[in-house]
Amino acid sequence: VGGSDSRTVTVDYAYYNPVSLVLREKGWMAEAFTDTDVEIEWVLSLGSNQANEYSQSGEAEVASTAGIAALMARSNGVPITTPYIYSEPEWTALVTFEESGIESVADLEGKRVAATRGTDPYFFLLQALDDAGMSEDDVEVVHLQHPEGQSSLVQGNVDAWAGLDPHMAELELEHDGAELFFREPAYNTYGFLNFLDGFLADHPEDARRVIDAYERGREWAIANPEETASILASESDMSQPVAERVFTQRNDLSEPIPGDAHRDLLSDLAPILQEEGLVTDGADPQGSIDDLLDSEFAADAAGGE
Amino acid sequence: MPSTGEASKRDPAEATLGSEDPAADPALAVRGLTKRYGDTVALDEVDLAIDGGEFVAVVGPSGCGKSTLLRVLTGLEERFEGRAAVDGVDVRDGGSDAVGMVFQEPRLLAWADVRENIAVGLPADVDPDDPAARDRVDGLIETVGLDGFAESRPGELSGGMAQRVSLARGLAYEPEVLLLDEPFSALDQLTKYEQQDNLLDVWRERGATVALVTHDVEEAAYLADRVVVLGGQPGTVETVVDVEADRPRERTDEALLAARREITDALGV
Amino acid sequence: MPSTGEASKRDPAEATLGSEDPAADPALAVRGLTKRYGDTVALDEVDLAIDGGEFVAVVGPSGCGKSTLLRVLTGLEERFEGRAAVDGVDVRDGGSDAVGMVFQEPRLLAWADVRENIAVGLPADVDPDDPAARDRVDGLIETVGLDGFAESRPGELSGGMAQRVSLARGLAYEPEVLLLDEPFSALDQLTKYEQQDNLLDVWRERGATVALVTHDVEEAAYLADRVVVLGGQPGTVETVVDVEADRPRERTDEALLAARREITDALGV
Amino acid sequence: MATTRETETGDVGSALAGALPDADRFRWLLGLVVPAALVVVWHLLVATGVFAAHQLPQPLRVVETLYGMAATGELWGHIAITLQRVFFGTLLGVSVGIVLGTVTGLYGLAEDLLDPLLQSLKNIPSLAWVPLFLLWFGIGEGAKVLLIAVGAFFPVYLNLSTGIGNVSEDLIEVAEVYDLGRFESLRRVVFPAAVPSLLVGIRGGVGLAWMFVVAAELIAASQGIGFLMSDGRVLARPDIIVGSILLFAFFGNLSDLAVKEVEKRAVDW
Amino acid sequence: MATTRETETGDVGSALAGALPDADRFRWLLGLVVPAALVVVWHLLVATGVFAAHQLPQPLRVVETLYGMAATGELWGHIAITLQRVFFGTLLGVSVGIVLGTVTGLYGLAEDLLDPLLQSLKNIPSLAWVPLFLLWFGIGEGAKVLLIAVGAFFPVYLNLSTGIGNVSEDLIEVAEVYDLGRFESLRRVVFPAAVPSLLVGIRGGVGLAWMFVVAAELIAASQGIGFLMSDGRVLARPDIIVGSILLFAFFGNLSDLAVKEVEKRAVDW
Ligand SMILES: Nc1ncnc2c1ncn2[C@@H]1O[C@H](COP(=O)(O)OP(=O)(O)OP(=O)(O)O)[C@@H](O)[C@H]1O
Ligand SMILES: Nc1ncnc2c1ncn2[C@@H]1O[C@H](COP(=O)(O)OP(=O)(O)OP(=O)(O)O)[C@@H](O)[C@H]1O
Ligand SMILES: [Mg+2]
Ligand SMILES: [Mg+2]
Repeated sequence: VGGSDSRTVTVDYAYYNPVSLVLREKGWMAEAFTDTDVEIEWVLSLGSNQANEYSQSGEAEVASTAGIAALMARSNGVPITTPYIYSEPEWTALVTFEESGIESVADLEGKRVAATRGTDPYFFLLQALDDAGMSEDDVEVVHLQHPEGQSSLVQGNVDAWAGLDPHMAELELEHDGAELFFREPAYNTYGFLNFLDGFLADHPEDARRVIDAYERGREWAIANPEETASILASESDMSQPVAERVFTQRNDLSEPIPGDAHRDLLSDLAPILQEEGLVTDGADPQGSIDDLLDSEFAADAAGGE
Repeated sequence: MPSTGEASKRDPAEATLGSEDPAADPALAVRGLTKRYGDTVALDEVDLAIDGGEFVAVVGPSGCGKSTLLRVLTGLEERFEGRAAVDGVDVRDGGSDAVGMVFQEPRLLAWADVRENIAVGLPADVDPDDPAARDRVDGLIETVGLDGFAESRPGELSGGMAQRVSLARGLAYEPEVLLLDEPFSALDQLTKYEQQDNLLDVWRERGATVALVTHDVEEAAYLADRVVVLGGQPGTVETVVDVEADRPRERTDEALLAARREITDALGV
Repeated sequence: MPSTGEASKRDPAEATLGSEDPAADPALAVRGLTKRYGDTVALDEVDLAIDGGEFVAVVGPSGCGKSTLLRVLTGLEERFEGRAAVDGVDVRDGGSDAVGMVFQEPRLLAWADVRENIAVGLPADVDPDDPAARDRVDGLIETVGLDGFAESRPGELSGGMAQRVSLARGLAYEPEVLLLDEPFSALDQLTKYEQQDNLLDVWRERGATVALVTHDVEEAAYLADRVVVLGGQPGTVETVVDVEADRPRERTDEALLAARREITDALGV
Repeated sequence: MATTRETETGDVGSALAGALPDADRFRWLLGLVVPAALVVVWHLLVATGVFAAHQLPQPLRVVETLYGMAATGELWGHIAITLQRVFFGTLLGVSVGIVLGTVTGLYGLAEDLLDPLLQSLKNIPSLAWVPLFLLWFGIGEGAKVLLIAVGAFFPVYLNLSTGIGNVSEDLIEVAEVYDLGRFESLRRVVFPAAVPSLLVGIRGGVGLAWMFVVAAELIAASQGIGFLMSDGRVLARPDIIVGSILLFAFFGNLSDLAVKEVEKRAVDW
Repeated sequence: MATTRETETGDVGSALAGALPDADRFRWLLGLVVPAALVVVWHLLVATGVFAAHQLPQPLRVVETLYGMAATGELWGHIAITLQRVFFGTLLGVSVGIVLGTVTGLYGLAEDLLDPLLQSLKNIPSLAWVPLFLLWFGIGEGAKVLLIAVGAFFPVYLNLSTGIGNVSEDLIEVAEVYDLGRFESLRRVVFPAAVPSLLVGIRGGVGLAWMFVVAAELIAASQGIGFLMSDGRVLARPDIIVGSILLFAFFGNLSDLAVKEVEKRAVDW
């Protein structure tokens, strides 16, 4: 991205980032740049890994992922920094059906659990197992994409599923007997808004405008949860009840600045990244946390207003 | 019989057609046969009857419909006007198992060796791997003068050798009615004479009915009981020449020379 | 000349070979030519020289290597022992543009009509869409007796018609040296006579050198100045027969009859 | 001749000869029988609860979804952009395939240099290209079209290059003997003879273009049938998934029929 | 004959005639030239910073990653399971392709019934099958092998069915005239003539099997080259992505060479 007169800033939007949908719907991101010659280009991320691919290839200046996915990319050398948290969701939990007889994480021993490797639900599962004094080897992890994990659970091909919203909420609302048998909001790894290092360094002013727009969206979404849920529902083709459950019951937009809570969570998870071989051999996930999280930038931006 | 040319020496459909008197069915019977390919009329109202055991030669200018006539008789052409019957059975009803044909082109299987190609002609009920069948095929290879080439592929044969493989395949079939389309055209005189005599032997021994298309007037006269001269485009029967020489014949027989002259005249040479 | 049979009437390589006296190069010169296909020896130590403007016929039993000889002369065979030269230039150095060949099989382009197929033979510097070239092709179509079939595809032609298209293609090339491999084998007598005379006209008018492979002894004697008789497998030159008749010839000329007898004897018929 | 050839070997022939012309007109309706039966089975499977509706929607539900999207106009946008991408991608891939296929088919050196690389690349799955294409070509339309072109390229390249290599040696010899020169042999002999192979390749290329669309539309797309499908998976909307599968089947078949029609017209000999 | 045929049209022929036998032995080395050059360019692009190391790892880095995985033994597990899946999937797909290709190639009715459906299905992208296969066949090895079989099936089916339809009518007529009966015409004429098409189809099928592996290994796999690649994408590990692409290229090429070798031995006429 050069510094010529007319530039494009590519920003992603995602069904798992409701504020991005609001910004796109209302045109507020473009509005934040009206007095410049910057063009805003929206690109859809279907998941954290796709968002990371956009960052990696340098195609998107701003991309949304789960916290752990951002750390993984950063540890593997993708030059991103997270100055802003777009949400604190409880988007993942362990799900089963009543008749499976599974009531706690301990009951998972020897069972088949569907999860998508490298994603939040996967790390959620690992943490839950760790809590119960087990490891990944005590269960059979079946690697499936999120929606296919859901249908495999319904079909009985797996006994439990490390679920992800909105599939999880949909399952809950539309299938009798679906049960979130293990929930722990603290094990969800937040929604990280990742900026390319080059973008932050070369165009801090633009980065600030992006954050300003996100702040505007965040405040509006907090004030208008129903409307936000409607936007989510229409954009992502989910039903209004599902959208409401996802957004109004399991989403907390109150803390946008990266802070100690985020640092601690990543710190807990960093060893797992290495144990599971999810990062290159020489990588230092623990050390990358400080490179990744930037508490100053957004605070300045918010303060500068 | 309006289609028969004025020079006709004999009614070409003199033998009754199958439909009229089944008991006296000629081996091959054609009446009012007209065959068109699009606008081209290949055969126009042809009448012809060949008795069982007869040896008939068909001559005529290039493109007059000789090959087409054989194709109709063997049941390969499905659409034509008029009637064509083998042993009284309409060829459109499936023709007869008893008809074998040696095509104008060798039409060999490129991937099979000479032995396998000839074995294609063995009757359906003969197992080609049977020692007796193998011997028979090897005998035919010798008969057509291809000893030592049993394992050669068609791509390794000369034009005349390929033609002889095709001929051997036709002989292997041992049909009651054998149709041959210029089977000796690519052979040198000596080989041709040998194969002609060989064909006569087969014909005599098996009592087969033979229709042979040829451009070689000498050959037609030497081999045939009757020579059908087709003419023009579209093809019609110009005349039928009876060859009155006794068998076995000498190639220099006076009667043959007379017949040759007659045929040559009919061809307009 | 150990390879030349005892019955030889004349040294087949009597004209000097190019390498020895370039000024007197024969149009076609072959010395000590041996050609093997794997174990098969197709030609064995063949010596032959043909002068510019000469008309030579090559006869011999099926499979004796006649087609192979033409293929060597036209440069299509890359590996052989001995020497083969056209106008003193070794065929392995690319042969000569001046050599044209009519193959034993028609080898027509299935997707092209008769006119386009013949136009393939037009010399390289002639634009086939040029009106003069078109006229020339149409003239050739008439010459080979295919009027009305200019737009037909090869699949719609009879065997003899396809052969005539192939012949017309060879004539279109107007080569100084024309090699013909049994070009009239699928033609009836009348058409064959016409085409033979036509070939003679072309030969005379253009002063071309012609080598013609044929199985028809009458044809060889009628057309050629000399008739090379190949023998056996592997092919060697059995004898060379000079045809002493004056031109233009009558087909019934006594001298021709004598030559025919001589050739037939050499062939061992 | 088989008395029962219609039932014994006739079917092989009748594929070419065609059945009755009247019945022919309605033959394509037979193609609907099996799909219709499958739809009924599908409906029953869902209706009787073998598959739950959220796993496999009822056929009617899929139609409703598609109809709903068509009514809002959303569907046409998806279809239009995908058709456009497939069209340009195929165009590009086929063009490059023709160029490289020709070059490697003709020049041994080019084949030795390029073929091993291209052969290796051809087995790389479409999904594997996505990250690389993102990196190399960004997220624009160009990257998507290029990825589709990769899919369309390989079948064209492979078929054309082997097709040119397999052009009958007989015909290449004709081009050589008649001194057509490189360009004219290509234009008049080699290319026309390779056209059937090329068209088989293009059919394969169009098929693979449709396969690569999904991967291409994973590159930052927000429209297109492939996007619709991926989106349906992410949103766990089986009706959308099945709907987009049906769209793929429909348009894939349509484009295939178009190429087949071209094939029928181009290869008419 | 062209004086300069080596440079004018010779290359077409020399693809078949082969170059010097000595040079031949090292010709395959030429195939390494372009890939080697590409590796050098790749290295330079990364070394000079055109692509950052997190986007495209240096060639050496990829080798290190692969070597590291090989040293821990992890790599062999991935390779073994993928080879196994591809093998069984291809086996199944090719077998079913042969059966359906034969049936539709032979019976007009079967073609009318099945072909339109299969033609539609062939354009459905591999990813689109994943949710349906999960639903129908669950998460076991069976589902993966079946999905790969789908990929391998279509090229075999298409090529064989059109190959059988295109068997030279001339040869089918031979089978008909010699009354081979259905089974024997298939065994001795139709199948051997369609073998080249079948092998082209199998080559295509093996290629598509490799394409479908990635989709198949999205179905609950925790091992395999396709899994490795998807994992590399999820983990933002370009070294793993590029490493698995190289593995695909290597094994894809290897299996292709194997089929090519079979092709060369089987189609030797
Ligand atoms: N491509 C080839 N591979 C192996 N052998 C061959 C090949 N071409 C010809 N031969 C052999 O070479 C010999 C001579 O063949 P050629 O075609 O020259 O004969 P010919 O004299 O033209 O015969 P005909 O009059 O039957 O056409 C034959 O024995 C033939 O089997
Ligand atoms: N498949 C076809 N399509 C169109 N026309 C055809 C077809 N087959 C033959 N013909 C035409 O039918 C006529 C007769 O052809 P046929 O092959 O029977 O001649 P022929 O007497 O065998 O000639 P030849 O002695 O040259 O072999 C010719 O004019 C030819 O052009
Ligand atoms: Mg004929
Ligand atoms: Mg020959």
